[in-house]
Amino acid sequence: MKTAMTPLLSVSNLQTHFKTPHGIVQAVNDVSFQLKKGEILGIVGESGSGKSVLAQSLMRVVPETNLCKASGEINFNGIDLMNLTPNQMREIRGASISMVTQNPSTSLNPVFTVQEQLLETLKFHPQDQIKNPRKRMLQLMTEVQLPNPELVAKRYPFQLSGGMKQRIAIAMALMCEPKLLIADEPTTALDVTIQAQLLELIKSIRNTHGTSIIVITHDLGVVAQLCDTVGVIYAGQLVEYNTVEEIFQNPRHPYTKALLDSNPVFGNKQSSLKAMKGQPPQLTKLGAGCSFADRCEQALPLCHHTPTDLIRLGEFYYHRCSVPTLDGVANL
Amino acid sequence: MKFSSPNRFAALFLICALSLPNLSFSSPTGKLTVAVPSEPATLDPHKASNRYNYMFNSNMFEGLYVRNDKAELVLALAESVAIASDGLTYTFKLRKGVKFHDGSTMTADDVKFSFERAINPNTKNPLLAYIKTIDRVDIVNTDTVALKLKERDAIFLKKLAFAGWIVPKNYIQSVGEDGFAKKPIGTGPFKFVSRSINEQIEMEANEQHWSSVPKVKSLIIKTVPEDAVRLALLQTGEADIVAEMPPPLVDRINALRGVKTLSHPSGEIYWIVFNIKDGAKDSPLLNPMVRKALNHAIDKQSIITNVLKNQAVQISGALAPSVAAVDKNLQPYAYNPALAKKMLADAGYPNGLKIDMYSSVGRYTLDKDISLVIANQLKAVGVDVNLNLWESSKWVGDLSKKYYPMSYQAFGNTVFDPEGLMIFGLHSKAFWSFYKNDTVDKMIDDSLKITEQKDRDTHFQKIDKMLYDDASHIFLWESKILIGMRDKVNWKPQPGDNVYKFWNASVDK
Amino acid sequence: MTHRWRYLLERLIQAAVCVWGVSVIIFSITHFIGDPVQLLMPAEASQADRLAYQQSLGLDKSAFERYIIFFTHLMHGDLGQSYRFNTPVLELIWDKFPATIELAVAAIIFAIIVGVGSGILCAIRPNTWWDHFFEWFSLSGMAAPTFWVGIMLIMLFSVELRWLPTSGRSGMTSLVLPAITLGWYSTAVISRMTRSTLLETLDTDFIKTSVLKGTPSHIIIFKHCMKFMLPTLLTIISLQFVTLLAGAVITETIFSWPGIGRLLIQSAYGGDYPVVQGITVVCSIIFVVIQFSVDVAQFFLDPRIGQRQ
Amino acid sequence: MTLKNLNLTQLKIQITWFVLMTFVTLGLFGTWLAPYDPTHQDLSQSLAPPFWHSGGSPAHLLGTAPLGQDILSGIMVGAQVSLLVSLCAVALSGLVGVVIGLIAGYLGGRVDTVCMRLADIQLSIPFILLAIVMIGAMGPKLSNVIFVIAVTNWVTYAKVVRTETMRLRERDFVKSARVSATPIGLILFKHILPNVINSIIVIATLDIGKVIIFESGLSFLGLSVQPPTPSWGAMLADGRKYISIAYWPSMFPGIAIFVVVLSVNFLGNFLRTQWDPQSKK
Repeated sequence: MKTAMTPLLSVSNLQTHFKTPHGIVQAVNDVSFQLKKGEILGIVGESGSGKSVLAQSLMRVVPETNLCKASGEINFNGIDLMNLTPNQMREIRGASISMVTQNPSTSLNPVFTVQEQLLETLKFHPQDQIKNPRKRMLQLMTEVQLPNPELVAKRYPFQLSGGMKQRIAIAMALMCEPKLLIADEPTTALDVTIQAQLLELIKSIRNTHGTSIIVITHDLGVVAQLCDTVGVIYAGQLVEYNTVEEIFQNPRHPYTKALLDSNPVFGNKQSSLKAMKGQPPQLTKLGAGCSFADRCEQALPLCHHTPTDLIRLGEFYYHRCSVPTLDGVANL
Repeated sequence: MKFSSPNRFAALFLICALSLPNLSFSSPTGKLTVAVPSEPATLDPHKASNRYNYMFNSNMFEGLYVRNDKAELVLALAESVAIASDGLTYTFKLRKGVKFHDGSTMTADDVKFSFERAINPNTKNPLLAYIKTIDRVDIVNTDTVALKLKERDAIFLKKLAFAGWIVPKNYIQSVGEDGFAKKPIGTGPFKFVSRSINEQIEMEANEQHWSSVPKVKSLIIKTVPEDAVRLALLQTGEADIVAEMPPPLVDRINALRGVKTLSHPSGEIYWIVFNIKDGAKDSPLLNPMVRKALNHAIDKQSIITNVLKNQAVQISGALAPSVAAVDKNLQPYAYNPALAKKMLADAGYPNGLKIDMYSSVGRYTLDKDISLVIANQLKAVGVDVNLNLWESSKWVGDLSKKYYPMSYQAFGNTVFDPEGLMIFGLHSKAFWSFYKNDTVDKMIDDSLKITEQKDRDTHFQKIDKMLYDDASHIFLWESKILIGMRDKVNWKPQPGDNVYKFWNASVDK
Repeated sequence: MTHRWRYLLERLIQAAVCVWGVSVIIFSITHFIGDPVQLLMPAEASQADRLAYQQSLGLDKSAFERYIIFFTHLMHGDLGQSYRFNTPVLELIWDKFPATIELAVAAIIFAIIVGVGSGILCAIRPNTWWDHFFEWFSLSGMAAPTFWVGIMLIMLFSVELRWLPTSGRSGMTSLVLPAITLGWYSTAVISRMTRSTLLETLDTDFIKTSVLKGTPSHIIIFKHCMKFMLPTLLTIISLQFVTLLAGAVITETIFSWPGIGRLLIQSAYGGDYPVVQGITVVCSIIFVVIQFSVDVAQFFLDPRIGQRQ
Repeated sequence: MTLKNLNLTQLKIQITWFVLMTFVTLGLFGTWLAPYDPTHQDLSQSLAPPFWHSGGSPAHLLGTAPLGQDILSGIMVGAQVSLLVSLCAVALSGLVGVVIGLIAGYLGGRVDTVCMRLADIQLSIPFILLAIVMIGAMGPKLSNVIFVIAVTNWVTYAKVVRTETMRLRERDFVKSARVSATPIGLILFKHILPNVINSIIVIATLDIGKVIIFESGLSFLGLSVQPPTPSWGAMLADGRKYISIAYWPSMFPGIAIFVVVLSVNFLGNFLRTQWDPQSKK
């Protein structure tokens, strides 16, 4: 049923498993979500929760050598990315979907100038509407608020500051006017002041270009400031997926609650800060039960060995928990 | 083909006789490739001395006398010689019409220039020792030259055939010393074409030669140090003749198709040299009884059979059978370890003795292996040999500085006369002699004055007997040179250091 | 930018110091070689002849005096006269060098093509049978003595199969076996180093960025990775040149290849000081020039070099 | 696929250990284990073939050398020279290189410049030339061979250790040691050395293989240990002239060298991948 509301990206039952000497790692486990045009989705989780692998899976850049299972459906603009040949996928990367990575100081090639790296993207993905690549580049550099774009373009990465490098990375991602931008921890490695500027920048990109954006972060502040919808990821699973307001004001999943409680800004102001107990589970040792059960304060005996219930919250949103809650209907 | 007759007429007649077949012969054809392990340093015949120089020189240059293919001493660039009764003046009548490779005619000027150059200390002629008896060179007339000697030398003509190369005066003066070494010119049967150091020397038949035009057009002498590679070259046909093969390969070469071996007496004797001259103050080797015991301790025949694969002939004393008239009655010291032990005990070493032995590696054929066997056999009679094996040049370099009580050495034959060995290898004044015996020294000095061959033979046999009785060395063998040759080549190696002369070689199609 | 140029100038001065140092060291150690006079004179020469000869070679002067003479001549481009060949050393070197350069270049080209090629293939497909095969191949290349490899190749390709000439230097076919023999070890080293460097580079963030940009894989390997790796590879390859020269001594002997390596060892054995000194100085100059060229190449390839940290 | 590959690696390591253990055992006890005295000659048994050829006998399993020496015994006893040369040369060059590297890297400045120029000079003199000249002057004794190889081989260690030291010098634990006036020697050997020891061990392992090959190259040039002392390199080099009539005098020592060096290289490579997070398999 194609309507105007057809989402740009629709991911269903995405699974990515690796083999390692210690066993199979279920890095991404049955993830489903949808993303509309112009929407900003935040994927939030602790380190090791599989959020970066999720991003890599969407781009299909998970190292193939030890990949042992990649299944599910990634419907992007009517195309199932999982069925594309490597070369077709390559044509999409950097053109329709692009990505900004975490560490600006290492993500640019040190032996090429800024402009070589920026213009290259267009060389691999020629765009009809872009007649003058250089003009486009300078325009984007201005847009990401780089001072003196002409001069900066001729510089090598090591001659620039971290913030400038990340702006260049963003400009590079935007070169081909992508429909979807994935930002993996875009601000983690930067100073706080620059973080805020960059978040504003990302927001303005959405506003001016109408780009859909997935922001992957462990920082709830980033989510609150930037996102429209939020997916909370734990042990490779989206345990809760909802609008930003619902997540912050009415968290359903015990993990989401715990996450908020452990944060000084978003936690319950009345009680003191609560550190989450325990450690995230090893992704090689996931049982049939809820992966959060060991750390969950509300866990019931059945949680440890029965698969979680998927509880739908409206048309798109859901959370996964077997502990009965007041709203929502178990969808068994 | 003898030119030894001083009779001018006879010589002229022979030239005519020789030139006839040359006319009927087709011009030289084909290519002969020879692979040898090393090469001459410089190509200037007055500035170099190794045996590869001699190989090059004897194909390229001639003297007033040369050795023919039977190693006989024959007149070459001279037609006749007259020796004054005091033995101090040699007057040579030069051969007419001999041309250098550049077409110029050889004259008395060239001969005078050549000898003066050869004896000039500035030339640094390594063969100076052979001809330094020459006092001066006079041109008698356009085709006669007289050599005046300082003292009598019974084998002067023999020495001339080894060290008296005639070179072109005008050419050397116009191209200079270096120019000559780079592109030498002589009168010999082969002309120089090109040379690449460490690679090859290319020569070409001299079709204008006054007597014997070679049968092959092109002669290539390759330098190939690896034994296995020389064999491979012979096997693949990349070389027609390979020289100095290790004796153990003799059966292998014979087994190859289209290939045969030639082995020839080298005139070179091998012995264990005792240093009883310098620094040998308390050496047990000063005792002749000990030296005799050591002679009895070596099983020479076993080494010749098993290690040298019969590419050597046992000797009793110091004389090489292929060079000198050896006294047949002189029997080699028999292999008798028991006797050796007893003699050592009698000499005052009932518990054996300890001794250092220094041998080279790679200087002589299988020198390392043979030294090991000898050390082993000496050990069996109670002589504890501490064997030091040194790389060849290190071994030679230290010869004058270090005291080698015992070493494995060889002494070559250059003048086809025992005198070479006597003067340069046995006389206590010689660099290469480590033996001192005043009687022997005196007798060697005398030998230079004896001109009659028979008297010389008996004289040398006398010296040899003295050396034998004194057990001056452990006398081992005269070696043979092992050559591999393709069947299509017709060639006979000549004796002695003269081996590699290719005047008469031909290659079948 | 001035820092950078000063850096280059510093490297140049260092290079000159290095050549000078080599000249001193070589001059001093050639004195340990056996007495050249004994090696050059025939058995028949007397002690007096030997002394005269020594004097004529100038060997009676003190070592210091001789070094000064040697160095002054060197500054004028004169490497002296060979004792054995009676020709100027420079001329000898000039004569024999092309053969060695030809061999070394062929060997290094072989090593680069096979080494870098196999290294890249292994790094792209790590832990495949291909990778294991080349690991084995490379490590065995480092495990077989050069002369042994040479003789085996001759036995196989020249004697058994008759495909290639046994030895000597005549045309391109005669270059094949010596070049492989000489390049074998370097091939192994280069292959291993290329593999590990490329694996490291492929693991960097900026190459991941390239992948995310949708860059075709051949561009990633040959442009993005290569330009980054090139300085490292150049260093590795340039260091192989010294190994190559050492190997040349053996390879040239086995294959009767008329090059500088054989001349060097003959001269060292034969006590021909001037040739040994000359070859070593020329080799060290060449080596230093190669090092310096690598420095210059790196200087242009990697913009970070020479900058203040 | 996964399990198969892992087993292969495991098997390789096991074979490697087995070979190296055998090598070390022979190196230490070969003299007692060998069936014959490897210097014992028997001219009547010259070049007897290995037992599986016609004419071969079980008395000499791998045949005999030209002078009738037993090849198997030669290999067993010859391991001693290879082991001794490689271990001593590597230890010596490692020691020199590490000390120079530590001092140059830690002190920097002039000292560093001098050390690095020395290294450059060393690198630009061909190893073979030094070997010819030095062994030529001192004689082909075991100690001289070790010395020459050590002298030419220290540079790699010095360079690696220097780079690492320069990096470590700026680290907090070294700075705090410096501030608390710890003597230089203590800083170098207690704080810095333990952090570079892994790299050194990897280089040293690979070097052992290189030294064994060097030694055989020297034997080819007649510059290594001389008989009657049996050594693999010398057996290989001496046997080559008989290659067309008898392969065994050179082939078996050649295989011994090849297998041991290959194993050492595998081990070095293995250690590197184990310790170096950067180079992953």
